[in-house]
Amino acid sequence: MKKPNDIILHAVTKVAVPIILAFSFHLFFSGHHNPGGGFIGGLAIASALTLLFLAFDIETVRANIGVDFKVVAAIGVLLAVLTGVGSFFFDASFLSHTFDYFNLPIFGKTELATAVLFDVGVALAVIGTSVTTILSISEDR
Amino acid sequence: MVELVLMSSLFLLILSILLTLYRVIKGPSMPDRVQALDAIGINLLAGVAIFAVLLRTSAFLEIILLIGILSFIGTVAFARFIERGVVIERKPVD
Amino acid sequence: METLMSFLVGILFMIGTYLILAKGLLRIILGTSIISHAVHLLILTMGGLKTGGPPLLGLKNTSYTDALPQALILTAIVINFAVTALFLVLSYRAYKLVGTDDMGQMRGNADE
Amino acid sequence: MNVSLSIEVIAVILIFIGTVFAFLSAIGLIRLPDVYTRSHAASKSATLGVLCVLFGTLLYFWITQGVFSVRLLLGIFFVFLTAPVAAHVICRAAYRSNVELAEESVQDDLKKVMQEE
Amino acid sequence: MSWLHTMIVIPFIFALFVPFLYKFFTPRIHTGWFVFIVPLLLFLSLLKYIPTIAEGKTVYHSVPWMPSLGINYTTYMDGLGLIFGLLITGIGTLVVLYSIYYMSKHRESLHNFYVYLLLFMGAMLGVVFTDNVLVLYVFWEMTSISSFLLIAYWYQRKKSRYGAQKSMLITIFGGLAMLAGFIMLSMITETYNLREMFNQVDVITAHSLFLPAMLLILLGAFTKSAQFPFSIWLPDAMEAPTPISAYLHSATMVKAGIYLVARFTPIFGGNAEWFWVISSIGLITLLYGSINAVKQTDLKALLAYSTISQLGLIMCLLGLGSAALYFGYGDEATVYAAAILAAIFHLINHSTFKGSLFMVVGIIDHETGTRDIRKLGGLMGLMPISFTLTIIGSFAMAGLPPFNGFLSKEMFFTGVLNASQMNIFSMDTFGLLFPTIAWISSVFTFIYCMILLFKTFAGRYQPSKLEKAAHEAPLGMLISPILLASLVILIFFFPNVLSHYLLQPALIAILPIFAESGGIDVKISAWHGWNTELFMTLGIVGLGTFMYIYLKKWSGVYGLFSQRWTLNAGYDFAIERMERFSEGFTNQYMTGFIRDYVVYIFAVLIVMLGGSLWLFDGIAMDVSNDAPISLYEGGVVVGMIIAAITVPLAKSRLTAIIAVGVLGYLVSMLFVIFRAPDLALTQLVVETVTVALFLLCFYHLPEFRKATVPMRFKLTNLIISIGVGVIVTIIALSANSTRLFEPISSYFENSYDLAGAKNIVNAILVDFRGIDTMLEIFVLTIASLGVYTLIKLRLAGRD
Amino acid sequence: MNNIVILPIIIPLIMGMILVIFRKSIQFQRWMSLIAIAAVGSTSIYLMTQIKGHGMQTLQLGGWQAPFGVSMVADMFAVLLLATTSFVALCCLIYAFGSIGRERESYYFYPMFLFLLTGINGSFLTGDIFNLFVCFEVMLISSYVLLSLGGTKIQLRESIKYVLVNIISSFLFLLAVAYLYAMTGTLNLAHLSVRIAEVGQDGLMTTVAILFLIVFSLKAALFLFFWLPGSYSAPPTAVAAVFAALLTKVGMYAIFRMFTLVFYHEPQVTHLIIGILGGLTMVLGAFGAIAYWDIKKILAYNVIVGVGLIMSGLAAFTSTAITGSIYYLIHDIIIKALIFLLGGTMIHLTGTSNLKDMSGLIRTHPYVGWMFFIAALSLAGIPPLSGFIGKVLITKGTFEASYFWLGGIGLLTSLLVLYSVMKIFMNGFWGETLLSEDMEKGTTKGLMFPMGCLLAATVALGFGAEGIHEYVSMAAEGLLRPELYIEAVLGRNPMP
Repeated sequence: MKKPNDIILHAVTKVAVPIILAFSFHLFFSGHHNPGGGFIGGLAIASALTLLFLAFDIETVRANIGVDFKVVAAIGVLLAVLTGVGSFFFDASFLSHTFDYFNLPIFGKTELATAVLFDVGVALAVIGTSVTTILSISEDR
Repeated sequence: MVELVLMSSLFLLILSILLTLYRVIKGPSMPDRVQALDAIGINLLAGVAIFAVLLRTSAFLEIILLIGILSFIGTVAFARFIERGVVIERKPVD
Repeated sequence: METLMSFLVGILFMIGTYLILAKGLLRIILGTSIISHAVHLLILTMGGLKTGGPPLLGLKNTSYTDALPQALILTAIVINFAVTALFLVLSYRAYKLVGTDDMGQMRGNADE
Repeated sequence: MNVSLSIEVIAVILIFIGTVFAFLSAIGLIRLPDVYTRSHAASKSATLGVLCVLFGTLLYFWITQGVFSVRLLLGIFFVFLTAPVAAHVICRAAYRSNVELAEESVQDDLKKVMQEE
Repeated sequence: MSWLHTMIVIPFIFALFVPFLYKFFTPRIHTGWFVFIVPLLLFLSLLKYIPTIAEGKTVYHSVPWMPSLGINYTTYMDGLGLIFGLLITGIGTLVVLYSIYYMSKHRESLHNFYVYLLLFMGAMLGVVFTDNVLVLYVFWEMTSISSFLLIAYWYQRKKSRYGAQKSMLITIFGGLAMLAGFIMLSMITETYNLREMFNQVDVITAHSLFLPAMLLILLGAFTKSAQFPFSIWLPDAMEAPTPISAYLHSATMVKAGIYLVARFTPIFGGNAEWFWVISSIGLITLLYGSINAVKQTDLKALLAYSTISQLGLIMCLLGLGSAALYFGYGDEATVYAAAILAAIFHLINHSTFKGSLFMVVGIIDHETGTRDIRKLGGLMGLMPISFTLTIIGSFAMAGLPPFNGFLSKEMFFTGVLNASQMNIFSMDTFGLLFPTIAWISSVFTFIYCMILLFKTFAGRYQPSKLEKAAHEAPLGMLISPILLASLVILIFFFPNVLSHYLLQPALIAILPIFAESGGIDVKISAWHGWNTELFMTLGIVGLGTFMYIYLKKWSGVYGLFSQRWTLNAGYDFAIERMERFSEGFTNQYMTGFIRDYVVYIFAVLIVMLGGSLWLFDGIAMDVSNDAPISLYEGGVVVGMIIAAITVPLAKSRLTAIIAVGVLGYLVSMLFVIFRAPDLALTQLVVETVTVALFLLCFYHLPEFRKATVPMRFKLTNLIISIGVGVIVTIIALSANSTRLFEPISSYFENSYDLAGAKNIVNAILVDFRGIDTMLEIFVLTIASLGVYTLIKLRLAGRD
Repeated sequence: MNNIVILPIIIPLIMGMILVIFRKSIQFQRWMSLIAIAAVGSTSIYLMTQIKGHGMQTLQLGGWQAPFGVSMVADMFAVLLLATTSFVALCCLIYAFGSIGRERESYYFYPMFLFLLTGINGSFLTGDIFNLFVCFEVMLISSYVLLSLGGTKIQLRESIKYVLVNIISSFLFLLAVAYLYAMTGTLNLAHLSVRIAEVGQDGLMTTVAILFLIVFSLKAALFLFFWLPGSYSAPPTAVAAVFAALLTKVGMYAIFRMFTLVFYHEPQVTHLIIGILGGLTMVLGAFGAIAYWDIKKILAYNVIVGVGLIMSGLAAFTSTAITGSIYYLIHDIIIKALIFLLGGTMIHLTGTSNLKDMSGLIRTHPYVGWMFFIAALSLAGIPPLSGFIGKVLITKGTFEASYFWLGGIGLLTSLLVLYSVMKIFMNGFWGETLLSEDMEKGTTKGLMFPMGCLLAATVALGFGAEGIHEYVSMAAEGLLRPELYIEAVLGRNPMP
């Protein structure tokens, strides 16, 4: 049996992945006030990547995304922890977060919170781990 | 009145999920089951939407899209597995 | 509803336990996954069901459901996911190396 | 009866119709003889049902709460985009894993092609 | 640190240097010469104390060790301690001197030998000079350990290891029992100091733990002193080099039990249990040892059994003498206290003659290469000095004049005769047993002494059976036994010097009621006139000689007792059975089959939780606060149950995994229904990824097989799983009905003001309980690294 | 507020993550992990002095007031264990340098080691029941990875069992937390204590307490130890030593914490159960220890015996007994690591773990032999080594509580323990020397130093028990007086 082609899937994937990614970012950023957050955002991004892996093969995707996802995960965790460590320098308890509202020129009243930094760490860790896991398994023969 | 209609449609949806579940159990072939799973996902999606209307809250709207995405990914993965035995392919080593 | 949920949790626990007691590795893993659902539902139930709107302040509800159990479950889900992933890979590696997925044959007294 | 209320009713009716479609497709899933025919029920009517429900929901939130949810719109688009593909991949998988056609089937065009390969 | 402390520590410190001395001076100088200084120095410095102690004074010093726990390194010296100290250092000096000639500096690993020896010496000094029971226990166990090491000195030999293990097990068992006894005593008196315990005798006697504490401490004493039935380790301990046998297993260590009994007499003495247990065990041991000694063919084994029997004798005397405490100060007490005096006296005498005998046997072994009396004989002319020494030793042991054994044997008879006339402790019924058994044992003692003497030195010389041509030992080797033998004679002629300086102070230490009178007025003399004791001795000589001559005729009697029923066989059997039983038993439940382990876990869960619910009335049922159930919710629940049941019934793995997927989706529906959007999102994603992982791994895992499980298994599984389900449900229902407090979560509803977040769950996750999330992603990362290593790293082999 | 309290958790975490990123240089990994563990050790010693001077140190994470946020509590008990843990971990790490092998080193051995410590330290320090669960999971998942690292047959086979048992126990843990939350509505340990003290410990609460006991028993190998012998004999020596020394201790720590701080109202039920389980554990463990001729198995069962003894101290629940348990706990951590390292060295040298196949090692390796001898004595609680004082105090405590049977079992099993380890010594080290030095499978190069350190510690702890007595008694006081802990966490006026 000849290897079947995946034209339909590829085409749809190319449309779907950006949607998923956009949605993931939405989930990630709305997390502070709406359902979502770093973890879900990260996983959604990871699922977008998974869809890519599903539709194409590992090598093709790898060629385009040249990141060691283990390191991504480690950096994510480090980021989250170091956000907490940051509070040492302000003489606050570990993992103390702060937030304030700024009037930025374009966005208007914007909330900036260190918790977002923490969430970025979470998201990175989640992306890194899920992709590492999936890739490791599927690379095994 | 509105509530009643919504409740009954919700129940109808759950009922159809249960019916679809029969297909999951019965099979007979794997694609049948996957198809049923996909259908359940779609039904669930509708169910969440109705529930959101019922509660008059927009808190669950993210879930709707997410179910859509995930059930698609899941279905593709299953289909891949059934078709080729592997979920994620590697380039054949020439 | 809490009562119904308690029974549901009990039944899920029962089925999960039954699966864990099986010989095949795969059934065991499936069993743990069912039990994990049961545990999460139990935490939710024990936090009290439906006493208010979703725990989102933006929605202007008068009361909110207990958010703490939800946070706990979230953590638990993730941890369980991590453990399941590891367990799955572990079991398939073990299957490949030992050559059986039958726990009854993985006793390991004979060949040492 | 003002406009918003009537649209609300329309929304609810849309939702109800959607669920009916979904229910019908569930019956179809049970009743139809093989995976290929069932895929019609699963993809076409279920998708239609879901779209109805989502559209109703969209309307409802738009009217009653003044929220025009992009997420929902995106959701509708996404389901619309992927449901057929999902059905397609399943059917292809089914065919390639040699799932038998129902006895009542009269034609199998692919068979020739596959055998040539 | 007083000098007394220092004395105890010196051997330990010196032991540290021995390996270096050995390394640098071997083979030029025998390491023993360095070691020799230590006991000599200690002995001389102990001599200095004699006048002080004889005046009735005591020495007491304390150095804090663990003061907060009341455990201090307290030293104390009275008459009793001094005697032991002199024995330990005195005989120690001689033994080291002897060992210099006995142990070859070319072939033996002397550093080990002398390190052990010094360890033992220090530990033994510690035992006798310490006042704190826990410190006493510390030193006590150290003597066991050093004895263990010394017995297994030739560790290549299987018999050495066997003997070492046996002695260790038995003595440490006793030590542990003794420790338990000490702990009980310390609980009663709230001190670990013996002095303070002596002040609270009334409290101790009245306490309910009196008897257990006493018996446990006695267990320690009996095991150490090889009393029946714990005596079995001593003959096997003869695998040690002979100097060690002479030192540890006849002169000092085995006397530690005697010391302990003597030491605790002020507390426990005067009670019927104490009296009976000690004197009867002593008597039995005396009889058992002497009878068994006669049948031995190995000279050292013979001496070992004789040691057992002599120790029994001393023990018996201590028991009899303890009656003195019952009467309190007075004439009657004085009568019985003579037994104690005899005990101490015999203790010293035994050390002298037994020490010299052991050394002579060592010489014989060393010069002829065997200790088997069947191969020996006719050495009289070849080894005249050894012969003389043996005569002195064995006659002393047999209780013949003019040797010190005669004096103490006579006193022993006096003791038992006095005891038989006692009218307390039901002695009026059993009293006559004592002199009778004592006499019978003495007959046997006489016989084995004669065997020792004549079978070795008289008879025919059989050079063909010996490894070496026999000749007299070098002078250095003979010095020690000669010194001891001369002591044997000296004591016979001047017993009262000894009595005044050593025995009386020791007596006071054992029986404090005589403290004021300065001891008892017993003049030890060889001639008491024609009394019962003398007739008993004459009878022994007569019957003993007769029986020795006709030994061949009646020794067949020993054959009647089957080897299978000896204590030794019992010990071997017990050890073997214990090991076999443990293995069988452990293998029974440690099957290596994970299902069994899970069954245990869940069974324990069911039993304990169910039992607790049932016994303590934990079940509660209250549905008044429940949320109402809607139809669709019911539908979801039904769907979940159906999906869950599908899993175990599924024939194919893919069906099962799809069912689990459905279950997961329905769970997220429930999350939606229960207003948990974040949860629903997470659950959905995680469920999908999990399913994807399952699929990924499926490629490698096998299809379900038709499980061939016996019905019994299935039934157990079913019962267990139903039990777990029921228990979980019941507790859930009860917990749901007993909501005792408002949850703390209302605080989190201010999350917008507190943490600037409108999503409470998210606020809890990243802020209120941020560490949970931090660690959670940490877990995730570890898991993915784990997956990576599992797949990439594959080592072959075992370790 | 004292941010030092969190350092023992995040130092190894951060360092481990850095090592994950910089994976290539093994020398770098070695040095960095050494530094990290040493830093944790010095932190804990600093904390010890702080606690001595100023009472328990607490940190409300994120600055949230006590029952709402997660509290980190460093009391003397926790910090003592922390310090001992760091010391033992350091020794095992150095041992690993010479024995673990290059492949494992380059596949995240050192990060995993540090992660394990993160979990362990977190479990010691946390003051929140759910956070305890999370810390447990950190510890467990790194132990899964460490256990299976290398992927040999026996490792994988035993890992599966180990993982499954621990998954079950994690579920039960969550179950118990859920029940507890339903009844009390809080998660903070101190707050739980206050609330339960307020309403008393009724039958249902006791049942939940027993559920917690089961959960922690699974981790502590208290009676539910079936998983232990297999899984501790699978991994490489350094890992097995760390497991033996630390993993069960965390479970025991949790039992101590829960049953002195929260569920202390019905000691005649819960503590008696602990006592019975402890007694059974000792007996079964001792049976196991004398049953086999396999070094690893003998040592693994000895771990079990130790658990039983320590738990009987808690069962007695008197001041003496608790003090004894703490002493013994510290001793047990050190000695289990040491004896496992020594046993591992024997296996390393001879290439077999079967005692019947080895003999006379003392001729070629006198130092290993004598170290083993001393360690064996210490393990059996022979004075004056470190196990002695703990054993005496535990025994005394059980006697005081009139649990004479328990104390008796403790003493008798220590005899069997001695028998079992002396069996190793007599068969492995004594007897005719079979292997000449060049026939051996491995060398002891680089392995002696860590073992020497541990040995010195056990000797020093025996002679210098007074030196730490102040700390130990302070720890015991902290355990026996829950109000101290509550005050430290919730402040002087605990909210309802």
